[in-house]
Amino acid sequence: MSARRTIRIQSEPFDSAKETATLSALGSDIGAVATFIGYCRSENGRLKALELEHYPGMAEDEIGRVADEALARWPLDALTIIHRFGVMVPGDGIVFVGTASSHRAASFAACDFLMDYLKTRAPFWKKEILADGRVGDWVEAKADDDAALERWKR
Amino acid sequence: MSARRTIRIQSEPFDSAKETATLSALGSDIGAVATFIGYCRSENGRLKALELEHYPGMAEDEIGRVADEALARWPLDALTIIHRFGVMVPGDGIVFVGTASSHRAASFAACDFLMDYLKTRAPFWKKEILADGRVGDWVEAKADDDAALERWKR
Amino acid sequence: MSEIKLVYFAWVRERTGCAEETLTVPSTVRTIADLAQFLSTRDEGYAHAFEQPKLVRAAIDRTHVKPDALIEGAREIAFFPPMTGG
Amino acid sequence: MSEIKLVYFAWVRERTGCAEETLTVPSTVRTIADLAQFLSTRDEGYAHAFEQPKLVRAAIDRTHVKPDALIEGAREIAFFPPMTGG
Repeated sequence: MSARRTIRIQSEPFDSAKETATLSALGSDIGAVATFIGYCRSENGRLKALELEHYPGMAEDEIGRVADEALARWPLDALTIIHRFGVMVPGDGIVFVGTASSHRAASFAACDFLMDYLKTRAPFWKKEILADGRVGDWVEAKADDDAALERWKR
Repeated sequence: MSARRTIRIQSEPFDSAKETATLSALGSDIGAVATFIGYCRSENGRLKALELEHYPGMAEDEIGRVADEALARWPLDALTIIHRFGVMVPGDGIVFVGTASSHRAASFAACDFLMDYLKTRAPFWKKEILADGRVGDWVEAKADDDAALERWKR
Repeated sequence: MSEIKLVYFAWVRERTGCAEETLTVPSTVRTIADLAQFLSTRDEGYAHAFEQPKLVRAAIDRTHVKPDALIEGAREIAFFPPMTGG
Repeated sequence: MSEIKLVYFAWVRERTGCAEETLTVPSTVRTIADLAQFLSTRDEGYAHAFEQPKLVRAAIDRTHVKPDALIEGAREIAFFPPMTGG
């Protein structure tokens, strides 16, 4: 069976429960579903919101390439990647990644890999909206995120 | 804030959507929720069910120790571990592990760690019920599972 | 001589034919390995359960222990195969 | 001389004051690094956008590229800061 590959770039909220259920319901040989949800944080009340800018077209293409890389590396039955753009407030989900496989190790590793790659390769940029409503700075990329990628080099 | 630690050993099904939502709703500084769900598989139709035996009392204690170890290692805001016992049919969830943290790396690593430890230390044993209803063998532990633990040695 | 509660799980339970029992153990039986050896002499079922000592794991008072663990003071000792939960 | 569509994102867009433009580029501009250098001479905003070349990433036709990538044949070139999605 070829893997089910779902990628969505959207401004609307996602329903992580529904997405997880879809992965789980793929068949009687799905043994493992790993998911990750990244949320907008207030940073102890410092932030009112985050505004996510993206590069339409490239976001889909690049996430597609990252998904293909994961499918080539691990025996997955399915993967789902949803990345939102626009304004999010603390508690809103920004990104959902879910993987389904017969095997635990594959689902975990692929989910972790996908998040590391999305962080550093998906063309999205976060801008801070401060608690008082003023527009703050663009979030700076973390050296940690680049370091995390090194783990996947073969 | 001290971490929210939820451990349940039960025969009833769990609602992974509800558990995930509980982790996500902990506060406006939860940045990352990682979850893992392990399901009963049919193994291409070979199995009708799995029967999970457990050691009551020790299951709670041992999973508690594993949870404490995860909380000591990573800055988690919450973790949830649910492990079922009894008869499960293909597609039924057997285990749910969810971790919430400000940071992605902590939530992923803790979730992965918890599953590795549950596999090899939680006192549960799976017996196969074959497609024709006959009682099959006890599932054998995998050398892979012990090898996976080596990753966490410090 | 001391009295200990013994519990068995999975195929160890099936082979011994017993889920739980209270046993008086001679004082020469000092470790988990000694106890397994002692139990294996009880009958054919126990002999079968403990025929490959490396495949049988143990817990004292609900904590995993190694074969050389001393059993003195134990209230409950469990024997079981390698775990397959998760 | 060739005509290329240029797009800018995040603070590169804010500093250039431009989200998208079509530009005729002299044939001496061969690589992404050359193009960034060329753009930085256009005005103060562009100079500011490209003042730290290491902080500006590029894509050709929606694929990440390095500064030494050749721009010949490109239809769309993007400049943006390191990404912060996920």
